[in-house]
Amino acid sequence: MKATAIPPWGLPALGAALIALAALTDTRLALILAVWFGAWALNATLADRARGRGSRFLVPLIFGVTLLALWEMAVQLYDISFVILPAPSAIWARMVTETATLWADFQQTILKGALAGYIMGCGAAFLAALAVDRSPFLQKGLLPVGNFIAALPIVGTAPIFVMWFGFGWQSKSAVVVAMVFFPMLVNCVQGLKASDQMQRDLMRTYAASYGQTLVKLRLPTAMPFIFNGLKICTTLALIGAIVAEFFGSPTVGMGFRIKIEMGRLAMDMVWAEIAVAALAGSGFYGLVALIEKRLTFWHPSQRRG
Amino acid sequence: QDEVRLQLQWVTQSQFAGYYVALENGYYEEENLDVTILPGGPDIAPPQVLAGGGADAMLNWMPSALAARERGLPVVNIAQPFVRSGLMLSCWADAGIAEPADLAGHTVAHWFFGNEYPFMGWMNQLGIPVDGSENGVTLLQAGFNVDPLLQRQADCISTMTYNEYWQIIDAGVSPEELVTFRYSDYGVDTLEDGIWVLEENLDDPAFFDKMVRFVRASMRGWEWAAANPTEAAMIVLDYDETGAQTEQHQLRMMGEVALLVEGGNGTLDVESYERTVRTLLEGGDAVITTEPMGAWTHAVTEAALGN
Amino acid sequence: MAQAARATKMNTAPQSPVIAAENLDLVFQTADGPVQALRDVSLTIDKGDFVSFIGPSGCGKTTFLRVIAALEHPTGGTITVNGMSPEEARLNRAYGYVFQAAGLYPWRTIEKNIALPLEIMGFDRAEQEKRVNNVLQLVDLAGFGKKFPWQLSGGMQQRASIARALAFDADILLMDEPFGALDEIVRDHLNEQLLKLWARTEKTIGFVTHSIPEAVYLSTKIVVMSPRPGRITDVIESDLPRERPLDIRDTPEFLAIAHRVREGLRAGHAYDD
Amino acid sequence: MAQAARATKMNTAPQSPVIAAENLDLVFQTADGPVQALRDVSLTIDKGDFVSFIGPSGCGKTTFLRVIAALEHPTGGTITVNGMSPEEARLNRAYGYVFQAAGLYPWRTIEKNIALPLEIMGFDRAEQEKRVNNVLQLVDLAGFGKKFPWQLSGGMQQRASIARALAFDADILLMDEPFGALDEIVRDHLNEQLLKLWARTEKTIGFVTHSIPEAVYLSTKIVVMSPRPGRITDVIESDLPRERPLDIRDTPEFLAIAHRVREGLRAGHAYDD
Amino acid sequence: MSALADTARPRAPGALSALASAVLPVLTIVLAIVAIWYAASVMMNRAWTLDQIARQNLEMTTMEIVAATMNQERPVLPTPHQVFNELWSTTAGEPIMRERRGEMQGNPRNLIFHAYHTLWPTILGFGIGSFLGILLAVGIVHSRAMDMSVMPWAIASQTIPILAIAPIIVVVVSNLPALNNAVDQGWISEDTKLLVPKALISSYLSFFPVVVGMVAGLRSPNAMDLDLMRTWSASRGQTFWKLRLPASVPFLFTSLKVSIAAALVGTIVAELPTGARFGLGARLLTGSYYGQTIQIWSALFMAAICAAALVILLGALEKLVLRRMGARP
Ligand SMILES: Nc1ncnc2c1ncn2[C@@H]1O[C@H](COP(=O)(O)OP(=O)(O)OP(=O)(O)O)[C@@H](O)[C@H]1O
Ligand SMILES: Nc1ncnc2c1ncn2[C@@H]1O[C@H](COP(=O)(O)OP(=O)(O)OP(=O)(O)O)[C@@H](O)[C@H]1O
Ligand SMILES: Cc1ncc(C[n+]2csc(CCO)c2C)c(N)n1
Ligand SMILES: [Mg+2]
Ligand SMILES: [Mg+2]
Repeated sequence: MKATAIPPWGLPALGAALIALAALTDTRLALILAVWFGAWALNATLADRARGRGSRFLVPLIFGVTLLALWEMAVQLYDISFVILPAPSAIWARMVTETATLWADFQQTILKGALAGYIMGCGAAFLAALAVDRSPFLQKGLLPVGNFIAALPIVGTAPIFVMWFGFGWQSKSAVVVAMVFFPMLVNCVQGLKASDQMQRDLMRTYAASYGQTLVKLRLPTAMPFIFNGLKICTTLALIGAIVAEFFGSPTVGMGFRIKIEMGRLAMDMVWAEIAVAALAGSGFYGLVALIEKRLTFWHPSQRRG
Repeated sequence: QDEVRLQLQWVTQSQFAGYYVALENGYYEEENLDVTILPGGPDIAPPQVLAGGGADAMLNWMPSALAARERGLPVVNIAQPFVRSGLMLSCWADAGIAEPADLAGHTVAHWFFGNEYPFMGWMNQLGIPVDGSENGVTLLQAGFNVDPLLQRQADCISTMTYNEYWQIIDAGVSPEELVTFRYSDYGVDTLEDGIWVLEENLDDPAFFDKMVRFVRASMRGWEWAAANPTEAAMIVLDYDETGAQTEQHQLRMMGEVALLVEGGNGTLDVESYERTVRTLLEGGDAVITTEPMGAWTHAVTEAALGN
Repeated sequence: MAQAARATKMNTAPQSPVIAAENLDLVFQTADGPVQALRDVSLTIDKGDFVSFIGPSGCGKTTFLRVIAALEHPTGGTITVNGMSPEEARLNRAYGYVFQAAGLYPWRTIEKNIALPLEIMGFDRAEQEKRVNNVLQLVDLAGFGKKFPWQLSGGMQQRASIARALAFDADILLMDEPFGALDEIVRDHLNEQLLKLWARTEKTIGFVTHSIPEAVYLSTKIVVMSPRPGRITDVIESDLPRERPLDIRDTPEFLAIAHRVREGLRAGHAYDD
Repeated sequence: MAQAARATKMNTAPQSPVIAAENLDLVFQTADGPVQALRDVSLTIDKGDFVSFIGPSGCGKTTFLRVIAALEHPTGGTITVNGMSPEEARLNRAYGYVFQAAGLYPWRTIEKNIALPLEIMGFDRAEQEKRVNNVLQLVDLAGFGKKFPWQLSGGMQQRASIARALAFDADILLMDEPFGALDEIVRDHLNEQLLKLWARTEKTIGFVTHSIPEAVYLSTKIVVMSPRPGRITDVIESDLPRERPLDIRDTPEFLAIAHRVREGLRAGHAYDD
Repeated sequence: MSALADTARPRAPGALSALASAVLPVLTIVLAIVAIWYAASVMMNRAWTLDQIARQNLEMTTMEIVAATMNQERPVLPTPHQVFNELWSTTAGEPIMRERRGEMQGNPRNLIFHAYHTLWPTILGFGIGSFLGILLAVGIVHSRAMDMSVMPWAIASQTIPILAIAPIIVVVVSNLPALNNAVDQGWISEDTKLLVPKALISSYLSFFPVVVGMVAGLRSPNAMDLDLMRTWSASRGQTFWKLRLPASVPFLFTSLKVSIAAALVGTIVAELPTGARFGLGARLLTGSYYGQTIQIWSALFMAAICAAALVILLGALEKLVLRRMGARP
């Protein structure tokens, strides 16, 4: 597709003008801007030209590397205190030397706390959505009450769950369950309503049972919404599990590490954990998105590039 | 008026009564200071706020401040209102713990955030590992309250003489049911609430002068608070913006805190400082690895108390 | 025509009618006032009847078919299907329904779409496959079974949806303009196939069409409807033989009936020309 | 027929053709192999032509119309519209397109649906209203403007979509089975209206239909297509006068052309009967 | 929640029964929950009471024990009436304003004061967050480069435990020269300044659900709908305003509901490192620090009430909008 009204030279020109303007006041800013624009231009052309598998990975990679470069430059050029923001290079150094700790924390928080909670929470929300969808009584009764309960903020529930379920990963899972339940429920309920009239009528003409209609019609049409929920919940689950550890934990876990290292002002370690969280989160999200692509290939939102 | 922002290391409570009294009674104003007291909380690292330019001075426990210093944030102790440590370890008596050596094989809930070091150092001295092994201590990172003890999720929990200990008592536990170890009884106590600033700022005479006045007024506040604990507690209560504090608790806290500041005039006791450093250096998972240099100065207190 | 309907009913007293509607009314409530989609509609359809509904767009043909299928509930009057309420008949899987739009499920291949009712009704795998292949052949879509709906042309989709309704062999077939998107040749072909099927299986068929020749060619009874409010203006019993070669369409009997339908239809329109 | 097309082109040398396709190929890639939707299609359409496309379902009529409209890109051959590439013609808003399905936006009332292209092309409010009322009248939907699509019957929706394409008065009209869901009377009426419009405005019209009489009645040129692979098998120039009353359909000239179309069509089918 | 939406529309005869049909189910569920809740509190608080009895050698009947478990001062799980009483006494039972040094100001002992200070940043943050989210989604849908590069990083951004960096954000943002300047100039008040970091953190949590939902929504029009626009040679802008945006509205509302709840969580998280000053988060924190379970629960409930109210509001708006967009009733 052709670009919009902006001529092809418009953006570079604008960029150059901005950089020049910045150079007048602050050369460091100009330098940073220049790197940014350069990378963006490269990416834009790459994204438009190459449509192969390679660019699928290359483009986000370039973007990420640019981001990191800008970060490093900002920290170095502006001499930002490491207590506020450590440089990527410092974080990397930490990640390399502390792999064992990071791995143990990852296991505790992601593989136990987050994953278990994610599965239970999303599963429960899905079942609740079915119940809500099945019975108008529940629809009217449970949904508002569910809204209410699910709106209990994590920072308040986390200490309570620690009190109830102990210091181990179980209480983290409980927090994750509470956190993912509502988004998942809302999306599932919406999704179960998504089939259109004629599709439902067709099922009625077959005198299909509730279960049959559910499996053969409602679930497929609900898929895009369900995956919406599942995707949002991947990141929520991670945040939930990590943050819950702030409120009580054994001496292992990403949240625990972040908290104590923050107290020790070891911000490089804090960010190393954050980096692991980001990687894990993106991987988790990517996995769900991949499954979505497989299962909802027929949906308009997936069919086009 | 000169502006001073003081970062506390916890929420508004009688632990910080001296500063609130100085503010309420106009001692700061008399020193021509416009002081803002910033309450802290479990997720605020005062050194970070200092580094980020969010405050001019902070209150901090010495282990935490020394750790920050070793990591390259040059903070300096300019005054030490608290002369004694209020840190304790409280255990269920029926858990079979009569002396520190009995801790092996038990679960201890402790604050982290840099405050675990005195405990680590202590255990190290006693030769008890803290790795959760059979003969060691299983360490839990506690939240902010004494629930882990009350719920019997832990046999021991870290407490302050002026706060958490009383929360246990208030919950209906009688003192006889508890065994309490005071760190100072075992020579592993570290200095607590001191006033710290960034080293580079002290080179600025105007800032230096501001701090002199600030310390002087603050110490006046402490004196008044110790002498009038009831009124001081009420002042603190009045400044509590969360509206969650109770009178009874703050009153009692004020009484206990008065014991910790008693006999001090703000001047850092070098001997206590050295004991603190020794404890930390002996700590297993070391907070600091080398003897700190220039981590304190008497210049401010001398100037403040001299005239 | 209410009389005509009632008369038929009496004639066939021993054999009770498959569909019997009396004084049906249906009013849709819309934001800008009620719409009377059906008014005082009475009609009897006997077993083995092939009934065509014809009438201007918006006259209530679809609505009436939907009432029979218990997809819409009349606001007045009574209707029975196989002596039961439409709802019961639906639950007994008394009919197959072809919608005006194809309505294939985009996540299923053509094959799977056709197998859908079979799965629901619990046919076994082998039987499913046999029937799917059968009806695919019938609508001339053999070889397209593995495609997804969006990979088919409009007419092909429509034929797939016909195949879907034929696959499970219901006693009553309700078809809402099934051949609208098909060319004359395919249409002729499918018309013939449908007649053969009907003759062979004694199905009762309700069929909406816009084509007068098609209506006359297929039906034993032609119902002419008129809009605003939707009502039946004429019911024409066809006396053409049951065996109908394509060239019956050039006989005077055929043309006479067609003429009568056209007249009835024209009456329902309001064009000045 | 490639010759025929080329011949026409030469004859009208001074007036360049509106649409000129040469050796068009179009192959869809699907999971189970490529589908050749168009093979070697060549055709010239001159200004003011009324060209009907007829052929069995799946023969590529829709695909060809989509190629003209730059909605599909041929995998071989060349095509120009108004001397430009279809893409440029599209950007110049050279045509109105009626899809095989109504495709009304469910969140807009009928009125607003019809006004949509007018909004996009920047007509002012008064003009929009005038045109909307005009075309609503034309397709006999006056009074339904404030309804939402789902409140209309299938045929009414289709008429609304025709109205939408007529509203902005493009020089080229591409219509994909616009009258498929309409009954004969309405269809006749709209056929007449369309012819009048065409005569009055000198539009060039590409028209897909399945009705042989409709094709013959409307067209100056009838393109017969055949499937697998989709190709043109016959191009029939009609010598009927431009002025066409409805009863022209009973004249021998009309029937002769219709016969030729039917033969061409039948050749494209493979029924043994 | 439908109760509100339903009464908003005038209804002639069935209004009362409609109201009843909306309220009755909610009431039933609430009653069921309260019953379960009481049972659970007895279960969970029992140990402590029994422990007390054993240690103090008391004699108590079962009824007395049950009563005691339901009225502990530091229960593991406070009972509904305890929470309700606390809620009541800290809202209706306290003046909303108090006088301090001759000045009238909000009374920190009143929960409404805290709810107020939490709601504003939430709404502001939600506004910023959803606006940014929509903007980002628009960019992602329209630019391949953005789709491929921004999306993965937006995802990564959400896995950063906000509580970990919230203190830094609060410190940095509240010391932004521009912000301080604005205060000095009298453009914004000191209180407004405190609201900014909260709103920022709140928007950080709330933008993501909107991005995910809107990207799906903006991509939801099918091929024919888009082809229509192409035949009219509609510009990208026109296709956006007249097709993609309306088509995305159902998706938008679904994600807005999720996002506003997230925004509230964001504000509360942000209140922890602003130094426990005011707001429901600060209230939660101090409550939890002093082990006052009842107070925590009442603050939690207040937060949930706020969130539910916001979600209900959005739900009503959704109904209204979708109705105007011709949704079938
Ligand atoms: N759900 C509905 N809500 C409101 N009005 C409706 C609804 N469905 C149909 N109508 C109206 O009822 C009338 C009859 O519609 P119906 O679909 O039965 O017509 P039809 O005879 O099938 O027409 P066509 O040949 O165009 O399909 C029309 O005026 C239509 O506008
Ligand atoms: N998107 C697509 N992907 C794959 N194959 C397609 C696609 N669109 C059309 N086809 C195939 O191309 C061929 C021609 O389709 P087209 O829609 O042009 O037929 P048509 O002549 O319009 O038929 P009808 O009269 O049934 O509408 C068909 O075999 C169809 O299966
Ligand atoms: C997260 C965190 N945990 C503990 C302390 C240590 N501390 C300093 S003052 C105080 C209050 C005692 O009642 C406590 C516990 C801290 N600063 N931050
Ligand atoms: Mg219809
Ligand atoms: Mg087609």
